[in-house]
Formats: sequence, C-alpha cells, structure tokens
Amino acid sequence: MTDSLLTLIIFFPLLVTAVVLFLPNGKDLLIKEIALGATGVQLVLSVILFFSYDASLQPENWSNAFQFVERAKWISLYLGDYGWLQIDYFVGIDGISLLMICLSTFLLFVGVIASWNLSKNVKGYFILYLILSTSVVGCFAALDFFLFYVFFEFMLLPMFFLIGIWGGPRRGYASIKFFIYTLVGSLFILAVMIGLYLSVEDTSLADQTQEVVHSFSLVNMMDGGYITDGILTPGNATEFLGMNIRWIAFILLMVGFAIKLPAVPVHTWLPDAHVEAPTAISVLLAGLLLKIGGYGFFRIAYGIFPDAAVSLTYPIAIFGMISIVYGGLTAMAQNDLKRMIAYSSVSHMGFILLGLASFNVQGAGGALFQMVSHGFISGALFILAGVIYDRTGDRGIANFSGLAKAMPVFTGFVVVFFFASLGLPGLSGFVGEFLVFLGALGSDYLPKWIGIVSISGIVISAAYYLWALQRMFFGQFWTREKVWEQTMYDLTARELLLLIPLAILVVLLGIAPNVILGPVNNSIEFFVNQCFEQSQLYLAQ
Amino acid sequence: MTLLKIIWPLIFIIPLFSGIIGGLNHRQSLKLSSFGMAFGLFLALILVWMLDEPLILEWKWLESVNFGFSIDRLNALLVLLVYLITLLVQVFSITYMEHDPDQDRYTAKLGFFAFSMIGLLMSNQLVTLFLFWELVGMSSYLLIGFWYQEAGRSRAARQAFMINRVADAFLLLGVIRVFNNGYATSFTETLASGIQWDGFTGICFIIGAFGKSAQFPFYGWLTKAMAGPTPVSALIHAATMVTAGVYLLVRISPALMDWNLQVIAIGGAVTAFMAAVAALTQFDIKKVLAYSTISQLGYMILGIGVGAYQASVFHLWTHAFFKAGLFLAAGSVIHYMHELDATKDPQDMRNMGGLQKILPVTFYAFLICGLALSGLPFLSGFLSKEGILTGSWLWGQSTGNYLVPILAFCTAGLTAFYIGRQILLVFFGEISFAKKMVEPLVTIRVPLIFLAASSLWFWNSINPIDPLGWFWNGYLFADLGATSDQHSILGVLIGSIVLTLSGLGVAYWLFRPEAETARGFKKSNEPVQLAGKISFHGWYIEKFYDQIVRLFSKVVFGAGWFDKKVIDRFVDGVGVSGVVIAKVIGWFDQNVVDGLVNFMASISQLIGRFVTSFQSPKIQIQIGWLLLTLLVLLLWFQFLT
Amino acid sequence: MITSILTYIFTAITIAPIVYILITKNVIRAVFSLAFSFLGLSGLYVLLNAEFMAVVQLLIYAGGIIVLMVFGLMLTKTTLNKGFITQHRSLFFGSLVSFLLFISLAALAAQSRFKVGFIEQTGDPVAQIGQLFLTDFIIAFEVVAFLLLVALVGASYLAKKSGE
Amino acid sequence: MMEMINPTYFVFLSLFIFCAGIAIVIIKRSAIFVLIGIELMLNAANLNLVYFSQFDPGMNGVMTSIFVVVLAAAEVSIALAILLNIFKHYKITDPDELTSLKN
Repeated sequence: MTDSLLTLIIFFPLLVTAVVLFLPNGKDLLIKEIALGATGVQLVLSVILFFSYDASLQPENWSNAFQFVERAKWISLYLGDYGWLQIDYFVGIDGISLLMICLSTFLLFVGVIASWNLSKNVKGYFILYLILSTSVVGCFAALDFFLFYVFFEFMLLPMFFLIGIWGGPRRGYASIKFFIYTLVGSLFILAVMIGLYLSVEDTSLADQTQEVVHSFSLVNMMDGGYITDGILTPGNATEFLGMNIRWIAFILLMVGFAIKLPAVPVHTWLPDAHVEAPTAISVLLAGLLLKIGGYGFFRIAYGIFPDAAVSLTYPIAIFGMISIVYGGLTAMAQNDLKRMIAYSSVSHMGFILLGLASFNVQGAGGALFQMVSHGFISGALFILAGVIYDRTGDRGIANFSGLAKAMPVFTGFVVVFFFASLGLPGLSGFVGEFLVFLGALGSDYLPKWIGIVSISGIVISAAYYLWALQRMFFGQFWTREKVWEQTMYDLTARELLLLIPLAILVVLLGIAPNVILGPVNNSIEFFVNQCFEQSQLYLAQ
Repeated sequence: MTLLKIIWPLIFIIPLFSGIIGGLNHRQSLKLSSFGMAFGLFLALILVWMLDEPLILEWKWLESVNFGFSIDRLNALLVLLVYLITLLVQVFSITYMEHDPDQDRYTAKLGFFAFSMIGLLMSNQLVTLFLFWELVGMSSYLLIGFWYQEAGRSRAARQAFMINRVADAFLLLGVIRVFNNGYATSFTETLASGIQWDGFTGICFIIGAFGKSAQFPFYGWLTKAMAGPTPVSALIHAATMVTAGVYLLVRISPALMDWNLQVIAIGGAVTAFMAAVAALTQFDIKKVLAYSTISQLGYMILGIGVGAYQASVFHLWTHAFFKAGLFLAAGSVIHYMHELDATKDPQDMRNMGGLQKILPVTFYAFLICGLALSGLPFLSGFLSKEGILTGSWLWGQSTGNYLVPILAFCTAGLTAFYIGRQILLVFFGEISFAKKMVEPLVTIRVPLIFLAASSLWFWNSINPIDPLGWFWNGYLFADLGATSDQHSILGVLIGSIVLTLSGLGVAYWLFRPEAETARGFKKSNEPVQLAGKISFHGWYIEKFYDQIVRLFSKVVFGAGWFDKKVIDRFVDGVGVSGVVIAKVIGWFDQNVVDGLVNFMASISQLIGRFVTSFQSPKIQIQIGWLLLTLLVLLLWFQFLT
Repeated sequence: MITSILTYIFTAITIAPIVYILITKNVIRAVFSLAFSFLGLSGLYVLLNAEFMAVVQLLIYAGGIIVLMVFGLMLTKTTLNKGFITQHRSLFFGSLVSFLLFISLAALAAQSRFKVGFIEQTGDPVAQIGQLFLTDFIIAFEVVAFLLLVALVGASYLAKKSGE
Repeated sequence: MMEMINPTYFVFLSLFIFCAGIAIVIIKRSAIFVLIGIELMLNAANLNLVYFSQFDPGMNGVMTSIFVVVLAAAEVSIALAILLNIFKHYKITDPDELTSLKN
C-alpha cells in the first residue's frame, strides 16, 4: 500500500471532484461533507506518510534521497533531430516536501471547515477547492520539472476563480493582478526549465534509443546529469549580459519564486489578493501558496544551481532583510486588519530568504520551520480576521475598539496568535526566527550586520501587532456602526473547532519543535551539504 | 535526593496550576490560588532546606539547541522569595480586588506570571532563560493592561512591552552570539568552564538586563507599569520581575570582561542617582515608589559591577520585602482613598494627609519599611545597602574611579529624603476627612505586618552592623569563601548613617505638618524651575521615547505611503496608469487609463473603420477598387520589377 | 485604301454610341445606342475578314441581347418614364479609374511589338470554323451547349417565379 | 492593304471600348447600364481576339470569341432574370439600394 501512497494523496481529491461534479446543484450540505471527507482522508494519508517516512535515511546523492518514489512514462515523443522528448510522472518526497505536504493537507482540511457557512454556488466552490488541493500537494511531491510546472500553473486557475467569484468588492482587480503577476513569474521558471531540459540528459533511456534523451527529471538536474555542451552545463561558461549563464538562470528562478514568496519588490499582489479573498481562501493563500515559493527555492533554485546560490548569498540575504524590515513597517501603516496580516506575512517570508541565504543547517532548518509555523499562524490569523468580517462585513482597525469586552474568548485567541506571530518564545513563531538568526549570524557567507538589522524585525512586528491589538481590542467597547454591536457575538462552536487545533499546534511546535524538525533533520543536513559540495564541484569546472 | 527530583518539577508547575484553577471558577478564585501557592511555598522551603549541590535537567529541544533547567542554592532561595511575595500579594488582593468583576482573569494572570518568573529563575540553558524572560515580559504586559477598559492603561502596557522588547532583541542577539561563538550555552557550564565572553556579547546581555531591570535608558517603562493594579506593582514591579535583570547579571558576571563590569557599575550608579532625583518631586504615591525601586535596582546592579554581588543579592532579598511592604501599604492607602470618594485621583498625595490615625497598621508598616529603605540602622535595608556602599568604596579605591561611590552615597541621602517626605505628606498633617475605616484583619493587615517585621534586622543577621552576617550568606556563598575585606569599614559605616539621618532630618524640617511647604503642598502643581522639572518628568525619559516613536511612525507611514503610492502604482502603471501628472497630461492619461488592451482594441477599431469605408455597400465602388488594385498590381509588375 | 477609310467609318460608328451611352442618363436610349455600336463592330469584323463573326455578332448581340435588355427594362420600369432616368454617381472616381486603366494599358500596348504576319486565307472560313468546332474545340462546344441549356432553364424558372 | 493601318490601332480601339465599359459600370446607377457596360467589355475582348486571329492559321481567336458571345448571351439572360426578381422583391433597380446583405 505504501508504494502508491503518494499518488493516492495527490489524486484522491481529483477523484472526489469527479463525484461532486455529478451531484445536483442544490445539495450544498452533502457537497460540503464530501469535501470534508476528501480532505480528511487526504490528511489521514499524509499522517500515515509522516509516520512511515524513514527519517534515518542517509543519502549520498539526490537520486536516492527521495522516498515513496513513483516513476511512470508519461510523454515520450520522438522529435526527429532533437532526439527524444521524455517527460515522466516522477513523484517522491524527502523531509522538506514531507513537512510541506502535511502542512498543506492540514490547512486544506481546516479550510473546508472555515468555508462551511458558504452559500453562493457551493458546488463550483468545492470543485475548484479540491482541484486546488490536488495541485498544491502535487506541486510539493513532483520530482519532474515539467510535472512541477504543470501543478504550479494548475494552482493559479482555481485560485483565480475562487478569489474572482467569491471575493470581496474589488475582487476582479485583485484576482487579475494575482493571476498575471504569478503568471509572469512562472514565465521565468518556464524559460529556465527549457534551458535545463536542453542541457540535461537521461542516461538510463539513452541506450535503447541510441540518441541523446533529454529529460525533465529534477533528480538528474540536481545530480548534475548534464550533457557536455548543454547551455546550462556548469563547465561551459557562456557569458550573457556579463554574467555566467547559470547565474542568470538562477536569478530568473529566484525572481519567479520570489513573486510567489512574495519578496519585497514584487509583493504588492499579496495584500490585494488577501483583502479580497474569502476567509478560507486567504487561509490557503497564506498557508500554502506562499510556501510553494519557499519550496521552489529549496528544491529547484538551490537544488539545481547551488554554485550560483553560494556566490549570490549576499544579495539574497539583503532582499530577505529588506522584506523583513519593509514588510513590518508597511504592516504598521495599514488600517485594514487583513491587509496588515498580509504585510506581516511578507515580513515573515523574508525570514525564509534570509535563512536560505545563510547556507547552513540552522538557517535552512529555520527557514523550513518558519514556513510550517507561518502556515499555521497566518492561517489562524486570517480565520480571526474572517470572524470579524463575517459578523460586520468590515475589517477596519479604526472601526472597532474594546472588543475584549464583547468577545473575551475571541480576544484570548487573538492575543495567543498575535504573540505567536510576533515571535514570543514558547510559541512556534519564535523557533523559526531564532534558527534563522542563528544561521544568519553564524554563517560565514553573510556579514553580521544583516542578521542584526533583521533582529530589529522582531521589534517592528511586536510594534504593529500590539498597536493593532490595543486599538481594536482594548479601551471602551465601540463600533463604527451601531448595528454591529448586536452582531458582535463571541466565537461559535465551528470557529472554536477551527482555532483550538491550530492553537495546540502552535504551542506544541513552540515547546517541542523537534517533533517535526527531528525526522526532517537528515534531509536538511543532506540538502545543505549536497548543495555545498555540488557548488564547489561546479565552481571548480 | 530523589525527593528533590520530585519536588522540583512540582514547584515549577504549581503556580500555573493554581492560576488555571483560580481562573476557572469565578467566585473564590483568589482564595483557591493562594492555597495552591502556600503549598508551593512549603515545597520551596523544603527544597531550600535540603538542597546541597545543584540539580540539572536537560533535554534536546532542537538539533543544536537544548532546553535545560537547573536548581542551585541561589535560585532556590529566589524561588522561595517569589513564592513568598506572590502568596502575600494574593492574600492582599483578596480584599483589594473583591469587587472587581473579572477576578478570575486576574488570578490566572498572576499564576502565569509566577510560573514564568520561577521558570526564568530555574532555567539553565540560555534559550530557556530567553523563553521565560519573554514570557515574564508578556505576563507583565497582561497584568499592567489588566483594566483594559481604560485606553491609557492598555497603552501603558503596550509601551512597557515595547521597551522590554527592544532590550530583549539585544538579549536575543547576545544569546545567538553565544551559540555562534561556541561559548558554553548554559550557566552551569559557563561557571565551570570559565570562558570569557567577548565584549559585544557581554554588552548585549547587559542591555537585556538593563531593559528588564529598568536601568538608565530603559527605566521609562516602570513608571508606566504603575498603571497596573497596586498588588501587581508590589509583586512584579518591586520584588520579583525587575530583579530578573540583577539575577541574570549575577549568573553571567564570571564570564564578563572587566570593562563590561565597569559599564554595569557606572550604569547602576547613574540610574540610582537619576531615579532618586526623579523621586523627589513626584505627586503620585506609586510613582515615588517606582522611582525608588529603579534607584534600589541601580544599587544592586552597581553592587554587581563593583564585584560585591553577595551584597547585591542580600540587597535584592531585603529590598523585595520592604519594597513589597511599601507598595502594599500604598495599596491599602489607595484602596481607602478610592472607597472615600472615587472622584479624586486615589493615588495623588496632595489629597492625602493625616492617615496616621485612620489606618494605623498601614502607617506603622509604611513607616518601618520606609525607614528600612532609607537605610536606618537596626533595619534590613541598612545592612544590605552597607555592603554595597563598602563594595563601591573599595572598588573606587582600587580603580581610582570615584564617580560610582560618590553617586552611591548621594543616592543614599536622597533616598532617605524622598521616603521621609512621602511618610510625612501621606500620614501626618491634619485629617482632611472624617470617615474611619477599619482595615479587614486578615487579608490586608497580616501581609503588612509580616513584611514590616521582616524588614527588621534580626531576621537577617545577628550583628546589626556587619553586612556579612546575613544568615543565607554562608548558605549561598559558602563555596566562594567570603572575602575578608568585605567587612564594613568604619568610615563607610558612619558616612552612610550620617547621610541617612541628615536626609530624614531635612525631609522632616521641610515637610513637618506645620511647615509652610507641607501646607503649600496640597495646592502646589508641577514644579516650575528647571531642576524641579527635570526631576518631575523623570529626566524627560518618557518624552525621549515619544520622540523616537514619533520618528518611527513617520518612517512607518513613509514606508506605507511609499508602498501604496510608488510600488503599487508602478505595478498598476503597466496596465492601468494612475500616476498623478499635471491635469493636461492627466486628460491624456485618461485615454490610457482603461489599459493597454483597450488601447489596442481602439486602434484596431480605428483601422477597421478606415478600411470599411472602402467596402462601401455600393457594388460599383467595389468594382472600381478591384480594378484599381488590379491596376496597381499591373504597374508594379510591369514597370517596377 | 478603301478598307482603311471603311475601318475609320466603322470605328466611328462603334465609338460614337459608346460615348453617347457614357453621357446619357436615359437607359432606353443607351440600349439602342448599344445596338448601333454592335453594328459598327460587326462591320469591323468583316474588315478583319472574319465574316462569320460579324454575322454572329449581329445575330446574337444586336438581335438577342439588346432585345432581352429592352424587355428587362420594360418590365422593371415603375412609373411611366421615370424609371429610365438614372443619376450618375462617383462620376469622378469611375472616370478616374477607367482613364488610369486606359493610360497604363495603352502605354503597355505601345511598348509591345506585335508580330504582324499576314496569312493568306485558304478555303471557306465558315467550313473551317465548323470543322474546328467538332475537332479541336469539341469539349468547349459540348460544355457551352450544356451551359446554355442550364442558363436558359434557370432564367425561365427565375422569370416564372417572378411571374406569380 | 492592311499594312497601312497600324496594328496597335485595333488594340487601342478595343482598349477604349473596354475602359468605356468600366466607366459605365462604375458611374451609372441603373442595373441595366451595368449590363451594358459588361457587354461592352466583352465586345472589346472579342474585337481583340478577332483582330489577332487573322494572323493565326488555326483561327483560334475567332472560335474563342464565338464562345464568348454565346456565354455573354447566357449571362445576360440570367442577369435579367435576377434583375426581375430583385425588382419584384424590392421595387428598385439601383445597385446601391441593394444593401440587405450589409444589415
């Protein structure tokens, strides 16, 4: 059963979508239950995956670093003088993607509950929702660049409609902006993909066909299965715009994934998308889609171009630092709660860039942990923002005050998650940041001042969170519209059901982070060492 | 030994447990949690009594980081102190908070604070220390902002937390540098290995400690912290939390470099002096005590800086008792004033006076603790302060830097003055109101009596003069072997007694009931001349913070504006043009506003319209154009090719 | 010498009615002047010793087509004679196009050097034509026959439909 | 005898008739005029054919022009039939008015 587990996890929601398609439109509750069931099964499968993942594996190179590998011929065309085009359904996970899959299945499950009282054409919503879940999990497990790219693009479609149809007032603008922005990003990735495809060959198939069989498999690319005269082959350093071609490919990938991350200069789609997205969707958007960007750095940018990564650590760290500080500053200037949380996500994602740039085990581990913990925290924060929005249809920080009086339990959760997000030790936010700082200050690639300036990030995040907390929750109870005062009832059972597991997870990860970092540690160590060795190998050529 | 292994984690969990129990049931929350704390106190006593060599408990938290607690004599004693003071405060607040609606939340927060404070005291690994350090900061945030209804209090809580957060950022930086430079990551190892930290790491730790113990640049938050309920101020902002910084410095002092210790000494001395000056002209009863706490903390830190950390710990111990006593007494005064008439500010000394006969027990407690604070002989304050003064004097002689001793001695005098002033203003003079209130026996009187009594000298050492006579001295520092020259020097002894008496005398002369300044005091408002203003506004430290915040928010809104206007516009500019240009260009802009795509559409429409004009419906015209094109082709092939 | 004078006469007979058609607005007069121009043409054919052609021209064009046109005209006229008066439109455009075409084609014709080899006619041209019809042009002959059938049937059907 | 008349004379003549035919088609408003114009153009072509067939022993020119004449006849008959139909339907003969396709 465990050999096809991964495919089952990826495509089970798609199966269920087929079932949902045939259901008549009216049966909202049934559709919701089916969706809950589907994501629930997916969650259970991923838990099985987590426990049957063998953490003691000490891989030597990328080809045997992955477990639960499934490979099947998908497309193989004979293109005349271009030799064989070989794309195969190649799926597998290592520690990093394992965590990402567990995070996404959990958040998808939570997302279904969060969108329980949805009324507008429920069937369409949940079909898109399940497609989204397939593509997200598929993206994390794909080991073939083409397959990764297909899932990467496939994710945009449902997201575009989910924001575009069920979103807030300015949803049209926001969804188009989101779509085009990420699409442009994926164009860069496509360019690099093709470049890589043409310069990597799959030796296993070559003997049958006596010609050069190019391949998309990431494992080949990472293990350096380059043909001698490929464009991106490390040795032949063709200059382009004054830089080694591999550097440019790496930069293109970084920009593509930085848009998704988002990093500062290209982040402006995130606040709009979040403000307009419905609650459950912005939970997914913050929890999962941002992690695809981060995962892309880990698996693709750093995996395939370690030499470029090593020599460009300085600028990447600078961007990471700017994201942290700049994201924090702009968050403070927002007056819409959801927009503030969106900007805080930009700031937290900056830690990932910084962690990766430090190029050591603590930094990479910190970046990975930050992704997981940010997934839970920002998911909860958006649910909380959604709670206010569902009750009053408005999220302005200035439009409320003294909510603690009216909704004490709600305020309790807000305090817990605000403090988790600003990095109070004992909650999961701190662990990620602490490891990233450890990595950034201890790394011998980065100057010390970058780490020190980013530490100011935790002060800024404390500032805007507490300021928002004070304006909205403390002081006399007042709401801008008199009618809202009646609707400000405290958390309902459903919302509690959402928030309690997230709170437990955040506290658990804060106290005992080794629960998830332990099993994954080998793959992080392997990832960093392998990147380092490969970079020395390539730089030597 | 195994008994200790069982008791130890229990001591750690009990406050949290009692807090939760208290938090859950609304009615008897404070009583229940105080029983829990009493039990915890009993266990702590056993622990202190039976402990001989340190116990260490450690487990792997993260790959390169592990989580560890250790208990040795010093923090066992301090844990006992925390338990004792928390119990007393809880008993006190049973009446103080009796008609406060959300008592359960108050108990839960108190329990959470005690838990995190004990955690801080017990933690051995630096990361664990940082974790509880921040939790203590958070619990103080929650407690200061307990009455969140009033915006002022929650703002004070936020500001307090922010200032702490800034200092904690440095502490975090220090912890990370310890990890990266490969120093020992736990107190026990640093003590054993004796590695010297580099200067910058030391400074980071010092700034962290200064932040928590409200030393020079960071002491603004303690006066703001007075916004919390008085029992909270007594517990947290007098006895326990603020001493965390002192405790940290005592722990890491073996690893600090010499110039770091000098920084500590000077920092402590300067803070002590400034706070003492600031306490001179305050009107709010709690503000005076807050500044005096800052000043006494300055003393302790000064003691560490000059190497007399036994005296500092002793001063920490005695200060906890008499300062808690002072605060609780002030609390009962405020409670009384509040009962009297809620309109006037219960904390303002100007509407107090002559409470001597009305609240006798409070008066005597306040009197004894106040005199202990001022350093009168035969009281605990004198002994511990004496130790620090001797240490600073000896240090001054050995290093030739006499600034620190001078400041220390001046502060001693000033302390006596402002506490004398306070006692006279609050308790003496004519009674401005008649209502007599009998303090509830148990809950208010007992803690006051206990604290007042503990400020007498014989609780702490037989010989009222010798600072080293402290009972616990042998217990705590037996292994270090008390350095002989710590014995009091006659000159220092006499100097400090003279200073204290003169301070009290001047205070009495100025503020005795019949003196015109005392009578004028009731109606006086803020001091006008420079010195008075500096003192009243606490050296304008809070104004300094506001300036930083204003600058900061300007930057923030600049960033917000920048983000909204420039980057967002830049992105929209590609599709939708929104950059504000002069109105004329604006009109042109309007055409581009509906985007490149529509623009394309309009172009093609234009071309379309032009082309269709050829294909007019009239057939003949079409024939005509047909022939014309034929003609053109003909000419082209014929003549041009 | 005679033939050149005759040629000039016949060309005059063809050109004059054409010019008249160009000018007139009256359709009836235009049709009859067309008939005259066909006469001129058939005269020219005779001079080009294609007598059979001249006869055919007279017979079909002048006889058949003109009559057809007159019938068409009569049937489509609405009121008494208003139907015959038409207007000119885009006069300038039409004349410009035709004039340009004339100029360019004339320039083209002037450039080309026609090979003029005069061949003595042998035997009876009409017999030769009949023979050619059934030898070289047999396919064309059959196709045209069939086409004429289709055309006439079609025309009569259309006309009939319009009749009811 | 024939040499006196310059060969291009006939070409010019047929060219003139042809262009006149075009002018008539474009300028005149009545459908009948268009037919007249077409007839003229056909005759111009015939003239050219006949003139050059005299140099051709196989008399192809004449044969073609005969076919042309026959076709012209067929064409005119159909044209008129259509014209009648249009007239019955729309009551107009002016080609410009026929704009039903354009809607």
